[in-house]
Amino acid sequence: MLSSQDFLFYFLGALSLIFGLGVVLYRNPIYSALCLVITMISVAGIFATLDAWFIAGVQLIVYAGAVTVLFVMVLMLFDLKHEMKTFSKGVIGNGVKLASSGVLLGMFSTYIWATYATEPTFKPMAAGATSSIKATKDLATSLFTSYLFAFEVIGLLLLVIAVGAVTLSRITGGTHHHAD
Amino acid sequence: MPINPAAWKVGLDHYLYLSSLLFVFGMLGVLMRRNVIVILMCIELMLNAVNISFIAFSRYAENVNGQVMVFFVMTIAAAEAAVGLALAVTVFKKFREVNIRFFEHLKG
Amino acid sequence: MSALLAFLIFVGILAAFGGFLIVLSSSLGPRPKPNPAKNMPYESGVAGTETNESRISVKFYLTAILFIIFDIEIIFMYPWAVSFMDFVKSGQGMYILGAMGIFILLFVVGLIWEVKSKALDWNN
Amino acid sequence: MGKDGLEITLNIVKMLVIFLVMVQLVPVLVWLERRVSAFMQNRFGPNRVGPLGLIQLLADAVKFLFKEPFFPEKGMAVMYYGAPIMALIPGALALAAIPLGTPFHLEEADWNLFGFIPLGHHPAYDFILQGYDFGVGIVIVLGVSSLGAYSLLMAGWGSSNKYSLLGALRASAQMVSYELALGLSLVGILMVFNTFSFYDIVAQQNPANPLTFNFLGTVHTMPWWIPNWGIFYNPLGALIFFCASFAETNRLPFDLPEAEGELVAGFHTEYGGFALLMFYIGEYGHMMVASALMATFYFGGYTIPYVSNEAVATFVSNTHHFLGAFDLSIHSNWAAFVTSLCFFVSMLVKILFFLLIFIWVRWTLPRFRYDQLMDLGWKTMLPWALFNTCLTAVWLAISHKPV
Repeated sequence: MLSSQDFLFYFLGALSLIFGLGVVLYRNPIYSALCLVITMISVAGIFATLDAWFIAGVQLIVYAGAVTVLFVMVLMLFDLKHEMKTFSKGVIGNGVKLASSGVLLGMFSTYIWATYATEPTFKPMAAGATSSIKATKDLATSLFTSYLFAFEVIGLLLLVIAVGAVTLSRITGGTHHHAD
Repeated sequence: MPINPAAWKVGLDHYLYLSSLLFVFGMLGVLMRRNVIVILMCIELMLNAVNISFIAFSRYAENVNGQVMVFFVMTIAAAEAAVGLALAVTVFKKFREVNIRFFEHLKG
Repeated sequence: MSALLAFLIFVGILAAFGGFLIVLSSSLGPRPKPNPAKNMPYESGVAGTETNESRISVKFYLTAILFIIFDIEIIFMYPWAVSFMDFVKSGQGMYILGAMGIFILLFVVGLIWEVKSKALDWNN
Repeated sequence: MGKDGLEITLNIVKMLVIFLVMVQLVPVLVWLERRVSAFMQNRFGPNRVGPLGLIQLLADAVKFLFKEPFFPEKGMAVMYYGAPIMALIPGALALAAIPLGTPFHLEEADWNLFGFIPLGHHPAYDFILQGYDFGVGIVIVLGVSSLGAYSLLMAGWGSSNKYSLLGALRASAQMVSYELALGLSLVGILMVFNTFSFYDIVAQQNPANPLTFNFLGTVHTMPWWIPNWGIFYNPLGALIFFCASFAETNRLPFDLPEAEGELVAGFHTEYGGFALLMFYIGEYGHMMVASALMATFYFGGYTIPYVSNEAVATFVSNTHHFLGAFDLSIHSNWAAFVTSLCFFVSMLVKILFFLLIFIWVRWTLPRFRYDQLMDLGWKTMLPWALFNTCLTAVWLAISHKPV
């Protein structure tokens, strides 16, 4: 029968797909931002079913708690009550887009079906709280030993973004920008 | 389709199907929508789909590299969203309209 | 796995209870015929026209952007904090301090630049 | 009952109990706040309705229920009604993740209610005094409490009123920027305790061993009367954490966005009736989470200050034998149950102590101006938290020689 782990996966997967579709289809961007919040939370739940507890917490903090708040705030600043032209025009263009994404999805699923359908399922992890702390410590040690260079570059990237975002928001337009 | 109970047991391929479906939804959103902010949200959706498959493989191969990679993907996604929205706000201030069509005025 | 199950059960209970309260409170209570004066948004003076020119300053979303950037730098400090003593005990104290020192240096440079560029000043 | 069946039913029962305790504790807190503030301004506070005014809150709740249901003209229904529900969820979820006592073990036995109603057989089960035990508790608690900003934004946007929108933006900008200081102040204490799980953190603050400081290799043990608490390892972090948690819950002196005088009650201007009460429940939920975290990290969690955990267990088992004479305790797990009850009481006392400080500060400090408030968050708290982290790191790296 459906064990509790399978039920969790199907429930959270269905939730993230439905609200993922909601992000794309809602005309009013505020509602698609709220659907994005629910998708992020259900994806954090999916990480939890995969025993990646620390990454689920980080996903909640970074995505659900910071990035999507920025989206909602910016949407509020724009005060867009509704959108008339939400989807791109042209039947042929949209048709080509839909067909190409269908082909892509077909390629994905045949590849997955071909290689992984007969594979054994996940080896059960040492359940309980202790394993998740050991997993977090493994993550930490490998982050600072094998991925140290990437870690420092990420710090640099964040510095560049901090400076860039502020100067970008101060530009009043025009090629020869004069101090506002 | 015959529902054999064995197929319902969640394995690596179920996570990959979910991830590819979510990825295609995000891609469709990027292709079809005209509002810049919704396009940025759909890019976040695609990055989340990639994260799911990263974690699924990391859990399947029992090593932690996938999780470290997800850590970095999250940073890149957040940085991209921050700069993308800063751009969208500057365009909105100038054209009072947030539509992908106005972004070609940015070219030099 | 039961922890996640308990978490979802609790979210369900909370949402159900919240919804029940909202429905209950909006069904009870007097229901006078709607008069336009009361439905106007609660503001002193003339109810302004729609916010055509979004006077809401750019400061809010700038704070949100800076929050994301510094939040990620703090999230990177959590695995460092948890594995710090293991590194120190295994003799790599200076190594881990150096690694994080560069990262914190970039954090501080970013913060100083933000403060100096008056991006966070709210009084103008 | 199968293991799964028992677990799910016990989970549901535990969740309901935690939720009802939280929702019932909020009126008591509101009553406490009105009485304490009255006492500080040497007046009486509610004492008409029921003994000492305790039923006052029930009367208020019923009155709020019967208020006229109001919906603003151009308001968005989903967000207007979703905001109070979203205000409830983060506080309760975070509170259920914090352990309030030691887990106790139920042996395999036949349950019978009051001794004669057979409830069926139950397998051995570890009952934990907390909603759910994620290994990395603190990260999930921070993640969930960062969802609190959405209820403000939805309330502000849903009621389509310029001032409530501005209030919502200001409240979420403040809440967001103090989350930084909150997260950074915890890094110091996590370094000292070297783990994320609440149980290990509280175990390391076990009063059995005295407070030991390790400075440049020489270990100094403090006198016995200083309890082995986290605040002595990281006092600056504790101070910043506590101040930031004030801002996180929009409490005075950081409650400018929803202050009456400033923006016409900020983001919940258009709300009346029970929705307004739900915002207060959310606020008190966040307050409880902040005081529970403060107690767990810096004040020894559910350990009783000068009594080591083992001493409590032995004391209870001695009296348990004595009680056994009166055949009160049939099962050995009564002893385990009573010990975890003692720990639960000690944790409750600590949480109540911090709630009292929340209430006490509210009626003493004046309100910050908005730019002072944001400057404090970005330009003083964040650098000080960073300094605290670096100081702890250097101190630990120097003093702990490789073993």
